[in-house]
Amino acid sequence: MNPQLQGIDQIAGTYPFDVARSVERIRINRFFWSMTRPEYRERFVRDEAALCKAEGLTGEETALVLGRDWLGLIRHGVNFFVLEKFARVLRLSNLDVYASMRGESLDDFLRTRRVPNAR
Amino acid sequence: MNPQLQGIDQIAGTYPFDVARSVERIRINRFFWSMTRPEYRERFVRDEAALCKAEGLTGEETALVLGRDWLGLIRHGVNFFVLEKFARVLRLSNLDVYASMRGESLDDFLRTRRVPNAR
Amino acid sequence: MARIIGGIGTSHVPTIGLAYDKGKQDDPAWSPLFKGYEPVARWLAEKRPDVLVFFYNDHLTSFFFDLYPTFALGASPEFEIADEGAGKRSLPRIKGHPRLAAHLVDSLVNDEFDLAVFQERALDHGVNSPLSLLWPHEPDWPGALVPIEINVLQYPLPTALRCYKLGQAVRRAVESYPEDLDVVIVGTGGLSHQIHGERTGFNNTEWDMRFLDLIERDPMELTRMKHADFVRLGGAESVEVIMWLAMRGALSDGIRKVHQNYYLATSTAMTVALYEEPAASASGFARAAE
Amino acid sequence: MARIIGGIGTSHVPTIGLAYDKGKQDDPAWSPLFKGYEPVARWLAEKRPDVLVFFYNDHLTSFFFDLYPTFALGASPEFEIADEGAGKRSLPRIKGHPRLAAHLVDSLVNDEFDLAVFQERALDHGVNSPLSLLWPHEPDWPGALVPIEINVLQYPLPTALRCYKLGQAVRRAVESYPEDLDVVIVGTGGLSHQIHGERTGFNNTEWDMRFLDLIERDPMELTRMKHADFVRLGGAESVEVIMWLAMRGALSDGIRKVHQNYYLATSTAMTVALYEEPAASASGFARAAE
Ligand SMILES: [Fe+3]
Ligand SMILES: [Fe+3]
Repeated sequence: MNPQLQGIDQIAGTYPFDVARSVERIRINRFFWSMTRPEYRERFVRDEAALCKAEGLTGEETALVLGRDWLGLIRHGVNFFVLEKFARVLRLSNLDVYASMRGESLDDFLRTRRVPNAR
Repeated sequence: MNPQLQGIDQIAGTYPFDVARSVERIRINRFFWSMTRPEYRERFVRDEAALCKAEGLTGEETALVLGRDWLGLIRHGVNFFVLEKFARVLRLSNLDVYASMRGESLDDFLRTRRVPNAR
Repeated sequence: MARIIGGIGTSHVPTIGLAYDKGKQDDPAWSPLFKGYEPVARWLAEKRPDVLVFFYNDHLTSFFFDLYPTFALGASPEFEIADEGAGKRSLPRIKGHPRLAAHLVDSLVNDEFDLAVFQERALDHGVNSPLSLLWPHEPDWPGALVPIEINVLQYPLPTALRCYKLGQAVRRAVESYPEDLDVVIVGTGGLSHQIHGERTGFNNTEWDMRFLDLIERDPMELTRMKHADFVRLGGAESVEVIMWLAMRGALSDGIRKVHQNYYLATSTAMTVALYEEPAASASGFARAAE
Repeated sequence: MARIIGGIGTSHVPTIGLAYDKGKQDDPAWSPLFKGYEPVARWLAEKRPDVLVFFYNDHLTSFFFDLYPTFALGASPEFEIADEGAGKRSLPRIKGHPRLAAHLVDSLVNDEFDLAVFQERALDHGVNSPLSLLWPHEPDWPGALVPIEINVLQYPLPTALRCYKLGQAVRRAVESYPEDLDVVIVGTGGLSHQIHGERTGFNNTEWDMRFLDLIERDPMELTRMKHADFVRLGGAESVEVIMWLAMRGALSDGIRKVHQNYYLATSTAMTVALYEEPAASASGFARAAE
């Protein structure tokens, strides 16, 4: 075990992304990463389910994508920083994604912030 | 200067490939490297000069490619191991390329070897 | 001979670049952020460094897990601005410094740092977000940048101590470069934030203040912390502050903090701090005498 | 606990794989090469290691200068055979060992080796050429392989000493792996050859013999050599023998050389050498008792 991560499992609501996870979930991470390319984004927008299928995502993964289940995707082993690309394609802000992962509406989330109108 | 390379300029007929060369010559090295992909090889075989042009090779570089000037390519800053791909595309063996870099015919080169018929 | 005249620690959240592009400089919700960068931008305009050595991380934009380096140094003469899913920001390409980069790689690899070398990979918000507030860029940037990418996303990350040692090795490398160059070291990331999982939104200003104190006064104390400590104290993504340790390792004991700004608006504690080397005054002198 | 039962040093010239694929095993010009591998293949068949840790270099096949690592470890469950310009050799995919790989990376990065991690990149002749002579592979390979790629193409290369230290760190990492695994370390490359420039065709058997003596008896002497020394003594491309030093660093002082073959036919001195650890006898015993 990585000695630098000792005790990290006691930090609730946190999912460290390591090499083992990366190997296990490289396919779906590459799927989101590819959204850095305009052609790929267009393919996604044109037919979401078809692209998921073409890229070999499982049924469970496709449901997480189509359902915009941000927290579910994180728990499944997707790295936040490829999800950030997905949010851009959907024209959502990071704040939208944060609120969703907390199980809150954007407004409720912003009310917990120091400067709610910095968006 | 890299201390590990001290004295290397006194070894004649040797062209160390370093980061500076790599940066200066990345384009033509990528051109040959891309021959690991069948589609790219086909494009090359179909029209050599057109591919050189599309890839932005200079006139001097294109002449080196079309002229199969192996030694000239090395001196220009191409790494041997991408040239090896080029040799495969041309259906030449490495021994053909070695002979050419020494300025010899294949037979003359093989006569200098311990087991000339190991080919 | 090249020399280091100062260091900058800065957040690199995409929000900074986004707010900049939307022209929110005078929006009351944003002006405390922009105002905080002005003294640093003025210092840079005055000192006119030739090169910024920029410790940053790519956010799975130009690098992917098919080949993920611990440390990677960019050696190209210029770098594109990355498309992170919504097109590119309209900034000029960023000039690299291939000669200095090649020298740094020679020196660092011989010093037993197992660097990867990258070329022609676009720089994402890890660089371009803070850079747009630090340097003017119309029609072009005033100097060159050598990017050093650090893995802060896929565990195992380099330890805080290893990052600090990398910075020390960068100092040795810069100081052995034969040409006259004034160099500023930039460390990016943080401060406290977590942006994944149910713990998203975590911040810790008390810890941030302690970090800002330690990075200046006692970085060795920070090098003894584990990644899990950074995660617990500052939130999961704040572990990227190990890149500030690389910056700090490249600075001397004689630095003086000449500016600091801290602004926590929504999710990330956005900070910029400027540390000046004693050499910088001499630098000002040399420039004045030109 | 995992343990290292031996080490293999071997050339990796594409010619070996090519002659194999053409069925030249009995051709008089080639049989001295193939015969030389048989004792090593028999030893592997007898000892049945679970994993080969393979120090090799990619030859600008699956890696390019857009991101060129000093050290890169492959963590995928399997690896394709590479297309190097003439299609793929018809060999089965090579199985990786993701659990051991992840442990090695954890251990090595914490030990201050700044590894890159790669996934899903095909293995070229640097691995598949010697592997096809070492292990049977119909219908499949008998075990797994963890590839560790080393930069021997774009200077600055890691020093000979750094490679040796990497090997030592790999030994520590293997020995701290909790599962029972028998591991063999393979170092590839060399021996003397130069295959670029007017000096192409250079060989030096006297030096090769001295190298084979030193790698077994006094590797520290080799760690003191500069890359330019290897180039002068063995030809430009023979500098890749620094990968044998990584292998040697992972072995103990108690090794015994049980086989060696040297065959110089046209351009590269093709060699294979087998070093057995004291642990290997115990291994044979354990297997026999199964
Ligand atoms: Fe970041
Ligand atoms: Fe090789």
